[in-house]
Amino acid sequence: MKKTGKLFSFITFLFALFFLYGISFAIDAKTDTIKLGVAGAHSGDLASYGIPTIHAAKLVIDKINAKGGILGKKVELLVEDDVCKPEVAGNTATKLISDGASVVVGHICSGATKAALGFYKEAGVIAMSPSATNPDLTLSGNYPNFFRTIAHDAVQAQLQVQFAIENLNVKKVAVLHDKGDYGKGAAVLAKKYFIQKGVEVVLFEGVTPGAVDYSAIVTKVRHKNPDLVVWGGYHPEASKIVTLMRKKRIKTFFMGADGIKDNSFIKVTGKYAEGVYATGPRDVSKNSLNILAKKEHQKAYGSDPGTFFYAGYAATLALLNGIEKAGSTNYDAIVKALRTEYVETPLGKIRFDKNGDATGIGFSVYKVENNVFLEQKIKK
Amino acid sequence: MDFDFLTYLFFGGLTRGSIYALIALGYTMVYGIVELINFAHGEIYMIGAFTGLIISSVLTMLGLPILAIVVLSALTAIIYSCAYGYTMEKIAYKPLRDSNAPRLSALISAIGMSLFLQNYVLLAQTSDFLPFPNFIPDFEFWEPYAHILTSPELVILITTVIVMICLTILIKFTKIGKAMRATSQDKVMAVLMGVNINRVISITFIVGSATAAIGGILIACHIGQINFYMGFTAGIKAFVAAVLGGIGSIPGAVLGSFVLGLTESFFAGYFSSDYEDVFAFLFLVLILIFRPSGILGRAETKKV
Amino acid sequence: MKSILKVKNLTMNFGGLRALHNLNISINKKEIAALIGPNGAGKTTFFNCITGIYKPSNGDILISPKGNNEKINGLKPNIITKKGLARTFQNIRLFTSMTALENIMVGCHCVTKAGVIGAILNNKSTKAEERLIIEKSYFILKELGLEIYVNELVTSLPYGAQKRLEIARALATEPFLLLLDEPAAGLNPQETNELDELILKIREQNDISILLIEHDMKLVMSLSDNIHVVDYGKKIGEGTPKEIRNNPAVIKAYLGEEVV
Amino acid sequence: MTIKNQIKKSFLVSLWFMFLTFPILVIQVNTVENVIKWRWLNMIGVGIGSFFLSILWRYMLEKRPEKGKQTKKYQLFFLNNILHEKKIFFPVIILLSLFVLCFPYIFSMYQTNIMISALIYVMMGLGLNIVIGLAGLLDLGYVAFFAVGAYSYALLNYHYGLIFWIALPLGGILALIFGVILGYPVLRLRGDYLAIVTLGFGEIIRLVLENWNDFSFGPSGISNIPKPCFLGIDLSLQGTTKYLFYIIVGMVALTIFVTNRLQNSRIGRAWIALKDDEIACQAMGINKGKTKLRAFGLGAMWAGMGGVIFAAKTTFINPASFTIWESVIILCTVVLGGMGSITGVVLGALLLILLPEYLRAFSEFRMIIFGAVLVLMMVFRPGGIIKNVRRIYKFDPILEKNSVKNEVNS
Repeated sequence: MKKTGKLFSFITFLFALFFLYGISFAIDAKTDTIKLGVAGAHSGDLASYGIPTIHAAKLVIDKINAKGGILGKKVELLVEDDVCKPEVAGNTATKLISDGASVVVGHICSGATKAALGFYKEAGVIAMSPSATNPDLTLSGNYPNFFRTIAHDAVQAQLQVQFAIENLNVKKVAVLHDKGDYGKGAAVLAKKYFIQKGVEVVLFEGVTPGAVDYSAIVTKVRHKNPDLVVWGGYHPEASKIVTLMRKKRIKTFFMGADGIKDNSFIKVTGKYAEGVYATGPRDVSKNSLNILAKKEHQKAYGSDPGTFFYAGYAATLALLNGIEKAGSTNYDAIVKALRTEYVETPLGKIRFDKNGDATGIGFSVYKVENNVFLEQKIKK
Repeated sequence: MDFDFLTYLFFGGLTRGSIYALIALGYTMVYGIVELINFAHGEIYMIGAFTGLIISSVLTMLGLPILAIVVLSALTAIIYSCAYGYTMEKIAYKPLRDSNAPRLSALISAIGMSLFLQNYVLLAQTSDFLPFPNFIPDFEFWEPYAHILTSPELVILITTVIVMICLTILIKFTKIGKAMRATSQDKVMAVLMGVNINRVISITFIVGSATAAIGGILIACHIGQINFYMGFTAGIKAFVAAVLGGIGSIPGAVLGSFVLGLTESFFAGYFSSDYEDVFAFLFLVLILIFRPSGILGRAETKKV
Repeated sequence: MKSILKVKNLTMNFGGLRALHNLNISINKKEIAALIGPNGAGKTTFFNCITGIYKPSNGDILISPKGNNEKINGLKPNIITKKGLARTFQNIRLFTSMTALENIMVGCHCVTKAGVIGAILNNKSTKAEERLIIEKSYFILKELGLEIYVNELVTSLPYGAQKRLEIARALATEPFLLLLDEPAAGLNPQETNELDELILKIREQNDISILLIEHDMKLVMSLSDNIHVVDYGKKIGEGTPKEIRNNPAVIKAYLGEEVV
Repeated sequence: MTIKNQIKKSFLVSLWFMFLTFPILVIQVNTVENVIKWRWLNMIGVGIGSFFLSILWRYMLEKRPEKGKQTKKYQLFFLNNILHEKKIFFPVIILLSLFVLCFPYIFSMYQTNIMISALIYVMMGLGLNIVIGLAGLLDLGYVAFFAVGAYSYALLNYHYGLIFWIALPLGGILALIFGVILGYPVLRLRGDYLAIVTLGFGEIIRLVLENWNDFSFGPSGISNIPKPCFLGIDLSLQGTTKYLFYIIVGMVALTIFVTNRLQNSRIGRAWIALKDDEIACQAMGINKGKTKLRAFGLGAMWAGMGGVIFAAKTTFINPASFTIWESVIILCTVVLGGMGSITGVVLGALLLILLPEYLRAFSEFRMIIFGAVLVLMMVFRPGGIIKNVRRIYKFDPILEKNSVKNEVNS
C-alpha cells in the first residue's frame, strides 16, 4: 500500500509539471485556404433540418471557387455533425476550431448553438445560424460573434399577437406548448405579448410529446372556451391536438409558429388542417437569387431544397461576402463588414444589426386553405 | 358547465385507461409467469402499429376495398407482433433462464432489447412521425355524442372490454390457461405435473404481444400518427398501471389502468398537465413504497 | 444451569396457516440442543422467528447471555446477529462471488466498525482492524480445516466444505448461540462423523451453545444434551436423547398412528 | 449435432428472420409523401446474416460455461493476471500515466475534448459501478444525480457567482444528499422494483427541471456557465481545455483510488455480500438499509461531481441532456466492462464512448449497438469483458498465523 501512495504522489507531481507547461501553449492555424465550417444535425432524428444547409454551403462554395475563390484563396468546407445535442455541440465546435475554421454556418438547434458559441467566442470564430431562433442568442448581448439569417421567436410572437388581435379579434386565448426548448420559449413569448396587449390568457400549459392521449388538454380548452389556441412547438403534436379538437367538435381558431408551417403538417393532419394559422418566414420565392438557388439544388441533388436551405444559402453568402469586404479573416474586420455591408441573398438584400439579427428578414401569417399555406395580410 | 367538464374528463380518463390497459395486460401476464419486467413490451406495441401501417399502405396501393385493408392489416400486425414477442423471448430471455441468471440480468437484457427494437425501426423506417390511416370512420349514429367521445375512443373502450373478457376466459377455462396458472404459482411443480414450461412461457409472450398489437393499432387510429418512440412512453405508463393494480394480476392491470387514466385525466383537468407525468411517477413511487403488491396483488412472503 | 435463550408461547401465523403454536423452548449455557420433527413441522420457521427474518405473531423471545433478560422479537435480523445469535441456512447461502476467506471476513462485519471514510483513507486504526479481521478469519478457517481453500471462490468448493464454511462464517460473528439448520444434510457418513466432532470442538473452544435442526437421528442422539420435538408447530416432547427415544408422542409423530 | 442438422436448423432460423423482418426492413413507407420503397436486398442480407449468426449463436451457447462449474483457472482473465503481476503492473501504470499526461500535447484540442467527454463517462461508470457492480442495486435513474450536479453548479454560479472549485464538492454533496433522501424510502424495495422506482425518480427530476421555469429556466437551459479558472488567470480556449482534461483525469484517478480502496474494505465486502444474498447478509449482522444507502449515496456523489464537470465543459445545460437513455448508456458501460471490475468499467466506458466518436460512419448505429451489447453480454458473458477478480491473500505456512501478509493489489 505504501508504494501505491508514493506512486500517486509521483503522478500528481507530473500532472502539475505538465499543466504549468501547458498553460502557455498557443495555436498556429495554417491559412492557405479559407475554412468555412458547417455544423448542425446531420444524423439522427433532426437530420432533415441540418442537411439542407450543407447542400446550400456546398453549392455556394463551388460557385465561388469556380470563380477563383475570395481574396485569392480557395474556400474549404468543413462539415461537422452535432446531432442537435448541446453536449456534442461543444466537441463539434472544438473540432472546427482546431481544424482552423474562421467562420461557421450553424448550428441548427438553439440549444446546441448556445453550447457551441462559448467556444467560438473564445476562439474568435464567427457563427451564423440559418435556423436558431431563440431570442436570447442575439438579444442577450452575450454572443457578439453570433449572427443569424432567420428572425427570432420574439418577432414571430409579436406578429402572432398582432394578427390575433387585428384580424381574428380575440379576447381570450389559450397558449399550449410541447415543453421543449423551442416550443416553450415561443409560448412564453406569445403569452407575454398577449398580456401586454390586454388579451386574457385563460390557459397556459404544456403537453407531453408522445403521450397516448390528449383529450384532457382538449377538454380543458373546451372548458375555458378561448377564442384562439396558440401552439408553441413542432407539427406532430400540433396535428394530434388539432385533430382531436376537431373530432371533438371544437371549432376554436388554432395558430402555430414556423414549427408547424411545414407541408407535412397539412399532409399529416389532412382535412382537419383547414383553417389553421401559422407564422413563417416571409414568402421570398419570387426573389431571383432564390429561384437560381432552387435551380442549382435541383440540378445538383435532383430534388427540391429542404428546410432552412435558403437561410443556409444566405448565411454562407453573407459570411463569405463579409470576409471579402473585410479583406482578411480577422475577426473584428469581418464583424464590422457584416454589420455595414449589404449582401444579395435568396432572402433579399440583407445586413446585420448590432445584435446580429439580419435586417430585412421578416415573417408573415399563413392560413391553410385547400391544403396549402396562403399568406394573409394583416388588417391595419 | 362544471358537471359537463367532469363528464368530459371522466370519459377522457376512461379512454386513456383502456389504452394503458391493452398494454398493461401484456406486462402483467409475463410478470405473472416469469417474474420479469418485460421492458421491451412497449416496443412490441410500436412494432404492431408500424406493421399495420406498412401493410395497409401496401394494400391501399394494390387498391383493395377499405374493409379488407382494415381486417388484413390488423391481422398481419397481430401476427407479426406475436412473432416478435416470441423471438424476443427466445433470444433475450430464454438463455438467461436456462443458465439461472439473476433477475437483474434479465431486466438489463430487456432494456437492451427495448433499445435495440426502437433503433431497428428507426433505422429501417424513419424517425419522422408518419400519419396513420383512419381505420375507424366517424360513425353516423354516434354523431350526437361525438363531442364527448369520438368514434375511435368508443371502439377502444369496447375492444378493451372484449379483450379482457377473452383473456379471462382463456385463463380461467382453457387447458393452456390452467397450465399458465400452474406455472405462475410454482414452476418446478408445474414441470413435474407435465406442463411444458417453455411452451407456456412462449404462449404467454404471444398472447401478451397480441393484446399489445391490438392496442398499437387502436391507439395509432386514435392519435393519427406514429413514430418509433411511441412505445416507450406508453410502455412506461402502462407499466405504472400494471404495478398500481398489482403486477401479475389481470383484473389488477385493468383496474390499475383505469385508476391511472382517470387520476391523470382529473389531475390534468383540475390542476395542470405540466406536471401530469411527474404525478404519474410519484404515484408509482408512493404505491411501491406503501403497498408494493398493488391494489389487487397478493403480498408475498420470502422463503428462506 | 443458566438459560441463555427463552422462547415463550411463540406463535407464528401465515395468513390462516398457523405454523407455530405456543412454542416454549429454553436453551442453557454451553448446551447442545436439537430441534427435531417431521418435515413441515415448523422447525425452520422457528429459526426464522428467532433470527428476525419473520416477525412472530405472538409470544416472547428472550436472550440473556449475561444474565439480563432481553426481549428480541421483532428486531431486525442484523441487530439480532449483533446481539449474539448466528445461524446457518438449510440450503447453502454463501456469498458466491467471494472467496472462502472473504466470506468469513464478511462475518466479522458486526464486530468491527471501519466506515467509508476510514476505508478511503486507510488510516492506522482501519489498517489494524483489517489486519485483525484477516487474522481472525484465517484462524477460524484453520479451525474448521478449510485453510486449503483460502483464496478459492466458494462456488468451486466441495459441498461438505461449503457447509462447514457456513458454520465458520457464522462463528465469525462471535455468537453465544449458534443455530445450525440441517448441518449434516447431504453429507456422507464420514463427513457426518467429522461434523459431530467439529460441533463438539466448536462448543469447547468458543464456549458457546448450539441449537441444531437435523434429520440425521444418529447425529442428533450422539451430540445433543437436550432435544426438543415439534410437530404441526406444537411442541410434543422435550428431554435427553434417551427420554426422547422412549417418548410415545414422538414415536407417534415420526412413525405414524398404527405402530404405537 | 451433425453438420447437416446444424445447416438445416440455421436455414430454418434464417427463413424465420426473413419472415420476421419482412415488413419493417423490406418495405419502407412514407405516408406523408405516399411512397413505398421495396428493399429486397435487405431481405437477402438478413437471410445470409441470420444463417451464420445462428450457427455462431448456438456454438456460443454451448460453449457458455455452466454456472457453478467454473474453476478458478477459467475465471482469471488474461489481463487481470498481468495486472496482478507486480513487475508488469508498475511499469504499465507509469507508462499509462505518462501517456495520459502527454495526451493534450500529442493530440489536437478536439481529441482532448472528446477524451474529456469519455473520461466523464468513465467517472460516472465507476460511480455507478459502486451501486450496481458492488452493491447490486440496479439504478436506472442515475442520470438524475448527474443533473443535480450540473444544475447545482450552473444555478449557484448564476445566482451567487460560485466558482468551479467550490461547486465541485458542493455538487457532489448535494447529489449525495439527494441520493440519500430519495434512497431512504425506496431501498427496501426488491431488485427490479427498485430499478423502476429509480427510473421514475430520474424522470421526475428531469420533468421538474423542464417545467419549473422560475427555478431552472425550463427547457431553454442555462448558458454561459464559466469554465474552471486556474488561480484567477484567464486561460485561452486551449488552456482551459487542457486544464479541464487534467481535472477530469485527476478526478478519474481519485475515483479509481477510492473505489479500489472501498471494494476491498469492510464496507465493500458488505456490499458484495448484499448483492450475493440479502438474507444471508443480514444474518451476518449487516444493516441492509444502511449499507444500501451508503452505496447509493456514494454513487450519487460521483454522478454529482461528474455533472459539475460536465456543466463546466459544455458551458450550457438543459434538461434534454438528462434523459433516461443517458442512464442506460452509463449502465451499458458498466455491464460491458464487467460489473464490479474497475479496469473493466474504465475500458468499457472508453470503448463505448470513443468508438462511436471515431467511427463516425457508425454513429447512426450507436444506440442499436448499445442495445445489442446489453442483450449479448447478459446472455454470453454476464461478467463483462473483464471479470472482477477477488483479492488474493497470502499466508506464510511456516510462520503460522502471526505473520499474515497481504499482497499489494491494484
